[in-house]
Amino acid sequence: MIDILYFAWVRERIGVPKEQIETKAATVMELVEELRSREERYAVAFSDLEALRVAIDQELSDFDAQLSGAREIAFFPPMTGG
Amino acid sequence: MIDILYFAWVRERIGVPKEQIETKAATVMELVEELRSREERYAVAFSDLEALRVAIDQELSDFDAQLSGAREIAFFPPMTGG
Amino acid sequence: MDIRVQDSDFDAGGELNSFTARQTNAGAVVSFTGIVRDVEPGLSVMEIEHYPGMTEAAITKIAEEAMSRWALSDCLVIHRFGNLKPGEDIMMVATASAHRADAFAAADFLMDYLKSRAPFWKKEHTADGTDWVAAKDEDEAALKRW
Amino acid sequence: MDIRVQDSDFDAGGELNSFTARQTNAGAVVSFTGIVRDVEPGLSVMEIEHYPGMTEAAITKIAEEAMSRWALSDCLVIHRFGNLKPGEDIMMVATASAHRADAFAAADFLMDYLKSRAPFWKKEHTADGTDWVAAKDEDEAALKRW
Repeated sequence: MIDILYFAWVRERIGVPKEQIETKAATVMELVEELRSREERYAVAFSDLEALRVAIDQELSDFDAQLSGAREIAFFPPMTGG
Repeated sequence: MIDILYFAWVRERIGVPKEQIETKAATVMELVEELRSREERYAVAFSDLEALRVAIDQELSDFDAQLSGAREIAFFPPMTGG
Repeated sequence: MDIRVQDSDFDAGGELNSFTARQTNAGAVVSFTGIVRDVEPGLSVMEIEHYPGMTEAAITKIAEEAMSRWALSDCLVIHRFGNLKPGEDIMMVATASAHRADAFAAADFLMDYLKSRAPFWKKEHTADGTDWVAAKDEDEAALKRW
Repeated sequence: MDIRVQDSDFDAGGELNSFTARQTNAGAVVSFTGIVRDVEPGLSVMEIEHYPGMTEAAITKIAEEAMSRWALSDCLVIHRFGNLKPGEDIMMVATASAHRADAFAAADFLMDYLKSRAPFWKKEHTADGTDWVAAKDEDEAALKRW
């Protein structure tokens, strides 16, 4: 089981801030493909990966990264702090 | 009559913060030559012009500048504000 | 290093004074305060979402990087989340150093990284509806300076 | 624009807060505070001499230059003269702008110019005697950045 978190408009499009899923995905990209194929709202949220960022266990990462051992994956738009 | 002001170590070497003099000097450089020839303390204070700055009527200027109409000439080392 | 992520307001001047008072022989303190700006047709709320846990870790990492790149004696970061109104302080950073160049560069660096690498997202609420603030290309480009 | 040359102390945090409160829709406020540093073998007094009249004029000119080069809504300069002790605030600048880049650049510019173009001279009093602080080549060189 892995925790998937969504923030900002990604959270709004998917409709939940967090969910737990069972996955065999080896990389972030495989996880994204799996989510996209689930339901339209995921396909919409993940339609443009250029507009998305990913963190693995609370560290910024990228879509090619391995998931091995990760407990928490978060998807969100580019940050706008400060 | 023109007011001559001295600041920091220039003031200390010359021994007064301010004096009034009568001069026919046309430029700052001519004024400096005139002061140098007066007394040893002036010669010492003005021995290295690279280490000095000049202001004419409270505006930074340079040693080649004309004195025409100036009321106040100030000599001092490079500034160390901030 | 003092890092705070909070929904409550803070007193920038009071924080600046206590930060400065904590320093030993610093010659230069630089502070930056970010303030909610009004936008057309009138901002009712600036909502700031963040990623609890990652936010603190990301800011700590950015602050540690600043401490290692410049000769800082200390740095402070306060960043708010929640619903803010125009004119309210969103965040502040402060840096202390023996000399001004380090304090300035480090504060500037902190702001560039907090802007684009700390997990905060801003949403504007106006009479026209709500809008997530888009990240600016110039903010991403600013990171290349460092 | 608020420019003050004074021998009395000032409250940097209080000044920062009132400066920020005076702004209309500024998004970014940057402040710099310069503090007297102790030196070997122990500084008893940092004496700051200035050129009354020219000081105010020179700072005003530098501040006007900053206001015209960057999109500032306001700037503040306070600079003390007289006899100061280690740990006392010598001076501060603050800049306000819609965006952070202008506020940072203008504050940095103000500091570089106040350092080398405003008529102040510092003299250190220690147990070893007194010494006029020499201008640094790096401070003069810093002006070339602008």
